[in-house]
Amino acid sequence: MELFRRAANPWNQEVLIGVSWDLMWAAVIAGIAFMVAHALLVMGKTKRLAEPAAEAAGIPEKIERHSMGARAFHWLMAVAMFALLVTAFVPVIGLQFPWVTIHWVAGVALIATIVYHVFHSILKEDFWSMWTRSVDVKRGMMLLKNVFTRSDAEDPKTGKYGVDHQLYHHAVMVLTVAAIVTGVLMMFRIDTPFWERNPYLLSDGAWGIVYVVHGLSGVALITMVMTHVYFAIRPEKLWLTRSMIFGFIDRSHYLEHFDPEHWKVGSGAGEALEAPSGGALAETAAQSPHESV
Amino acid sequence: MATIRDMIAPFELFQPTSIGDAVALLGEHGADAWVLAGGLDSFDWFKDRIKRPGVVVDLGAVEELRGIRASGGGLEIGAMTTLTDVELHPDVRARFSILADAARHVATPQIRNQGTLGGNVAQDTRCWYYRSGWPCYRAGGNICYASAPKAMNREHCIMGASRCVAVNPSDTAPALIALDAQMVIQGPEGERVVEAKDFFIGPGIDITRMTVLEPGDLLTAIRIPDTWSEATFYYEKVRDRNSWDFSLVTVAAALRVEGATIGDARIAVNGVAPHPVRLQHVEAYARGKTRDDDNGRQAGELAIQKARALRHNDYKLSLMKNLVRRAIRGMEA
Amino acid sequence: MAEKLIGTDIAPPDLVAKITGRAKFAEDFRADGMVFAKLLLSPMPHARVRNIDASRALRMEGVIDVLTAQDVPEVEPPREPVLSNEPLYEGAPILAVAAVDETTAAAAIEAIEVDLEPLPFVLDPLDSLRPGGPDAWTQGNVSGREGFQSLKWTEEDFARMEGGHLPLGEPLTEWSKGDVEAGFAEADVIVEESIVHQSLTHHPLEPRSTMAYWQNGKLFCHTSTQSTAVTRVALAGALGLDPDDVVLIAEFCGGGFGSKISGTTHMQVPALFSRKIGRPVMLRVTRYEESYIGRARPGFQGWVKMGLRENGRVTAIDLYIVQDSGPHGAGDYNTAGSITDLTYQPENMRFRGVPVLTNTPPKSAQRGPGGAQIISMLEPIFDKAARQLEMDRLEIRLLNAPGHDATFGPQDASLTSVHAREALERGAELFGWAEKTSLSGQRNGPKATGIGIGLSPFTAGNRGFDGLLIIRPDGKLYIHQGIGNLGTHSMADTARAAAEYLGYAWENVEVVWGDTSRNLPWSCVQAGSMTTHSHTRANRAAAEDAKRKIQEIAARELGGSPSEYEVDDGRVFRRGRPAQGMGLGQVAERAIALGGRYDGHELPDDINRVTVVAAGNVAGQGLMGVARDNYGGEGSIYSWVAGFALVELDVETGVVDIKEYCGVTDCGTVLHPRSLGGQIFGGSIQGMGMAMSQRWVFDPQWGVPFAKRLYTARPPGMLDVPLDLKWDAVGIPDPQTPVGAKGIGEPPVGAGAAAITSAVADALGGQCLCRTPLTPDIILAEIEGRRTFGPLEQHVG
Amino acid sequence: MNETDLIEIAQKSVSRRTFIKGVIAAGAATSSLGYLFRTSGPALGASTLQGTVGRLVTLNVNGQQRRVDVLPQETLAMTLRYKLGLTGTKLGCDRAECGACTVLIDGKTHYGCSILTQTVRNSEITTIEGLEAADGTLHPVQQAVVDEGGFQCAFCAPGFVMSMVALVESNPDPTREEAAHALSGNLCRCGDYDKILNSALRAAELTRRQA
Repeated sequence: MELFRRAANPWNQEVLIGVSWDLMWAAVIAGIAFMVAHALLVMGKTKRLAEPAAEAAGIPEKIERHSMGARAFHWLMAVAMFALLVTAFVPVIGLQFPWVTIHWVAGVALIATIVYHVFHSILKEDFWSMWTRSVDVKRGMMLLKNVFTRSDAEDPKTGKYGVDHQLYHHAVMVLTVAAIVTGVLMMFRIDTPFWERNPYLLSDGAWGIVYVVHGLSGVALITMVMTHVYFAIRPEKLWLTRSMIFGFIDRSHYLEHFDPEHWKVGSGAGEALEAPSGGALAETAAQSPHESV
Repeated sequence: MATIRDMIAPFELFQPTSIGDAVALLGEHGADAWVLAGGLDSFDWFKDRIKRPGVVVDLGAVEELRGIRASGGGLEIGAMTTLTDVELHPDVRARFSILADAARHVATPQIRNQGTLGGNVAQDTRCWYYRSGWPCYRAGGNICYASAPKAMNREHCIMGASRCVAVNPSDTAPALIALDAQMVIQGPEGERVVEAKDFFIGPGIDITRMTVLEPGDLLTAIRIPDTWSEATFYYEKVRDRNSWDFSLVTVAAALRVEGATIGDARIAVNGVAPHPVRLQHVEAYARGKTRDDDNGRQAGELAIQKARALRHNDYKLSLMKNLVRRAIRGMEA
Repeated sequence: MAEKLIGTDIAPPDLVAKITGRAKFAEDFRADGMVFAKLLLSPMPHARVRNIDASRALRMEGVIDVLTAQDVPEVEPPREPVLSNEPLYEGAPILAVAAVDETTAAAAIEAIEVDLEPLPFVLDPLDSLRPGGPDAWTQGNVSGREGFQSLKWTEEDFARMEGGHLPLGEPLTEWSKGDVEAGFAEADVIVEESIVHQSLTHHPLEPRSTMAYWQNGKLFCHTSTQSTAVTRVALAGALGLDPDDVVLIAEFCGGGFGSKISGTTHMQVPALFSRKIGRPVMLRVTRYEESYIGRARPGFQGWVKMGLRENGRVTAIDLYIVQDSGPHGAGDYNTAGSITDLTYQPENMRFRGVPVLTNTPPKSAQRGPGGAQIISMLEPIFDKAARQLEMDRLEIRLLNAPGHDATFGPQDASLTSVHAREALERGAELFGWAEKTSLSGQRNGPKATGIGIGLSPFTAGNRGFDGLLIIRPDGKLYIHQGIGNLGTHSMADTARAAAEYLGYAWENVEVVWGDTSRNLPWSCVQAGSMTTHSHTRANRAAAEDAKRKIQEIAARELGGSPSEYEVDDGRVFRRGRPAQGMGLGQVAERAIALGGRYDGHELPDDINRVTVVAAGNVAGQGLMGVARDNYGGEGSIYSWVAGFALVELDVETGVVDIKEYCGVTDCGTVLHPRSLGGQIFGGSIQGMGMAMSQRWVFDPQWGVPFAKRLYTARPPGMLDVPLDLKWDAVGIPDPQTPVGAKGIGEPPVGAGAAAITSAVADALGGQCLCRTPLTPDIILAEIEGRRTFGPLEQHVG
Repeated sequence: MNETDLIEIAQKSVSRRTFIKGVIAAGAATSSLGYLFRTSGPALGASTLQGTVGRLVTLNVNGQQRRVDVLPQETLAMTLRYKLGLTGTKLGCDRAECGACTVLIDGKTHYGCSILTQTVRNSEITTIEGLEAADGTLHPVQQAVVDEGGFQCAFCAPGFVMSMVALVESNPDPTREEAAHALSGNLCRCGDYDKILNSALRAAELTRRQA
């Protein structure tokens, strides 16, 4: 399988012009393989419900997991991402339509949502909940152990986002940023309202890298999106998916899956939410030793 | 690998004698097969060694693809009918003279004796960056050399561009659009009929093709309905040389004129976009107007509303404007 | 009295061969075991070859060998090497491959890996003159007597370019006469313009193909060349051979127009390759390759200032020309200076010029080199001055055209004869100038009519070459010609000078030409319109020598003194007593019997070595006439053409339709009227192509040219030129040459081009575009006032 | 030994390779045969799949049947010049632009450089060499050119002459303008168009007289 597409430039020098579209199929296959593997591993695994914990006291019936803003961002981003992937890859498989404009407009929309997300998550949300700490990693390992040993042991409780969520987020972040940066450069090779076309903005070699990076992040995002959707529709995760629609999870899920120490809600919640992120970190750090006992 | 632009690289040649065999062969060899009509566009590609099909399907021996016959009040012209035969055919001259006129404007007598109507509408663009074998968008690459800030693009497009700014070079295409012609296509899934104006596609839809013809498809005939039979026609091709030259801008118009008033109109322009453009908004404007210079000017301005010049082809705006103006007004002011 | 030959229409002797397919051009020859060479061209406008890997190609079946820069003679830069490891333009040949057939050779080229290091390149001379601008050669951008230098102008110089004015930085050459500033001070009207004349390819219809092989140490070369005797010497020189070891066969040449004067650089490829591999080698040059290595006319970016008195007399001309010299140089710009001085006879004149080396296909003389460009640029500017003075454009030309006492150029050269005014007057009459002036600028719907004049001189002769002829016992006259045969018919027409002088009927004359093994005398290059003048003289000299010998033999045989004998109709006889005479066949036999100088065993000591060898080979075969042209003469030899054109310009499309053209020449005595007409029209039509359509176009990013196809280079076809063509000749003999004939090849080009540029400006109401070619886009942009190119931008349109 | 004999050798020979050797050994008289293309593709004469072309064809050139080995991608001009020794047909551009290679195929003008020999197997091909009568009498068009002293370098002449033949046969009494249009597919770089048109009109006149 060819990894890259090459061509001879007008001076007959070989230049990279992009990734081989075989990689698109590789990405799809990888996605499917992951889903199948995971489905088999977790098949028939019955989960014991944890007894209502004593701490239940003072925990509201419904707990806000995703603010309106966060949800709006997520779904707008999702729309943009789907538009980008469809316009990018459907023509490759032979279904022709005028995709270029939709593609770059969706790209610009994606950038807008991400800019919003960055500020919103830093200023309004609990930024640090996405921060991967050693404890998150430990819990991640336990989770993996459970999955692979198909053990019935209770999955470890996590902060607002488990390490699996966090790593997924980081990976998508990296890929998306790569695709965006290269995509913006590529907009110099087409007609947009923003600037004059200039295909010679970069050297042939640099353009080659730009196209390859854009292509690689593009195909990788196919796999990421596939797995994301897969989890979103798995029965045991639907409550999470719902929370991305309605914003709330109910107390039982909270108590079952989350460690109140690390995702404070109810009485402590306000404080946790309003506390400057620095404070939040200090707090969690202070707790970690006791945690590891 | 060094480059040389001489000698045709070897290929396997098939000379089917029926449309069925031809379509079968195309199906069998898919993208590796090249359809050879008159060959005047193909041989450039072959001799420049830029396109190297493994299999060439020469339609020369398929008799059913030749000839002009009456059909439903209009005419059906076999795709392999030579441009000379189109130009000289009495019915074409008497009823659809704009098509004879267009055919006469193609290249040279030798080329018209061999070049076919099907080949003329299906020919590839003449963008010299693309024709130089450079890896541009149209060639499957990721760049348009012709739209660079200092590129040499006097012969490129002023509208309808999408990444690629090449233009369609066909002289007969605008005439066929003006005549509401229909293209009959034989494909793997059988026959389909496409309106001339939809037969030509822009790079937005598929940057590697000029028409809806996909690998495996065969353009078998072109039908001219009687709609515009003996209408008032206007055809003008502006070029640098009066023989063997492609159009800078070409206008083709079919008008129904009562007295001095335009009843209905079809106006198509080529050389301004990646595909021949039918100017429906200008047609709408022209309906019910008298054929005079004022309306001509208006129509011209309307025609170039959406046009945008590249570095070296600003003149095409004036040219398109003036040619549309003439189509409405007539040659004399 | 035998028929008059000079001034009559006689179809050239090779015409039937040409129209039956029997005429063999270089590419039509085959030799036993012949193989084919193909060229590998540089993909970059300037590069250095790091490495060549031909191993894969050499392993291919049918591939014989590779010829690289190491295998060809070294030349002194900036001269052009046959193959190069530092290609200086896109398309420069790097190596050649030989294979048993062309398909294999082409595949072999593709199998070769050439590792190239790109180097800085420049396409537009002005870019190279900018401070810090790129140089075409690593050694510099201009090459003068002191070798290379990197000539740069200052930012201040370039500041003028804002207003579309040519920067007038430091020139490489400069000359002046009188005081140009004083001249402008005296002027009542001053016109000043910056001009752009494009570069354009010669595109002779026959590409420069060559086939060569070696036998017993002799090189046999079938090539396409304008000249013969000179080409053989040039080829021998290039390969370091004794000319006697080179047999050059070039009976036919499919056009040259200055691009094949003494053969071509790349005719050496088959010669060298054949020596290397020991097999005959054919290099079939393709049109694509021809457009690269086939030479082009240098482009000009210039500026001119012209001052005139109210009476219309030109008081001063200040001319500055920046020339696009290509990678190997060209001399057009200098010629342009002298031609300007000659044509307008300014009281004061200054010329400055810079020939800038560029990474564009090589330039060379093209029919009317320098003159054609400058005349086609200056005539419409001259018209502008006439308009401002409200003078008739014919009148102002008649007033300024040179008279017999005229001098011109840096050396104040004089002329053997000049009848430019007569040409203008006769042309005006033939064209109907007086009546047509009323049509000037007239509108008919969108069509505007314009009329124009172009007056164009060019060199038309040379002196001191040799004539060689033999009268054999069969009584026939064999005239040996070392000149070429590129379609001007001069190969046959100049022979008439000898035939008529000896009173021969044309059917008894055999012209021997085109194959140096057939013993051809030393002759001029067939260029610069020299041939007609030079070889009517040389052949006449040989004929006079022959006549003397005939008379002497007659006197010996029949008594009396030689001066009493006349020669006519194949006989020599005593004046007044026609019966007392003998046939020239007999005379030839006597000459052989007598030997010595009569049959060529003794030769004059002032003839060229080439002629000595040729004559030596045919000595003893009959009565030989052999002599050097010692007629001498004072001053330069120039011919003139006055061109008149009527065009219709469509102001809505920018399309120009040339309706009428007429050209009248002053080229002395007319040798062959129909051929002369062909030369006037042919040259003028090339001028029309120059004015209307032909050009080079380059992509500035990659330095790659695009006008590589005929339809992109746009030479004029039959429908691009007027059906209504007229010509005439003043027909006044040049007093300094026995036959009175001057050449004609070059001057019509400038006349044809200028008549069009002048007529187009007239149709635009006197608006001078001052650039060529005048394609619809450029004209329309001008009409709409929206130019889409820089004022001095080269290589557009 | 002529081409036909060679083809016989070829047919006997097992592979095209030995054929080529045979050609080169055969020497000057025939060396033009192998020039253009060394082989690839189906074996001599063997016609493979439905519709594929065979290599050994018979061409009707200037009234003669000429058997010749033709590759699928071979153009008529190449076959004429390099295999049939008919070098009167010139290659000026090899891109269907200049007209120097103009030949008549079933009476119509075509650019010999831009038509596959394989596509004219069943047509009558006329080249410049085929115009003269057996006794050497010039074709009216050729005679007209001589009368008018047409052409300069004449590299374009064979092509122009063929176009003129087609012209006078289709239109025995053309106007100067009609003649110009009929000859507009041929390029003359010497710009001798005026004499060429005179020749064309003269040719029409001679043809009318003959008729």
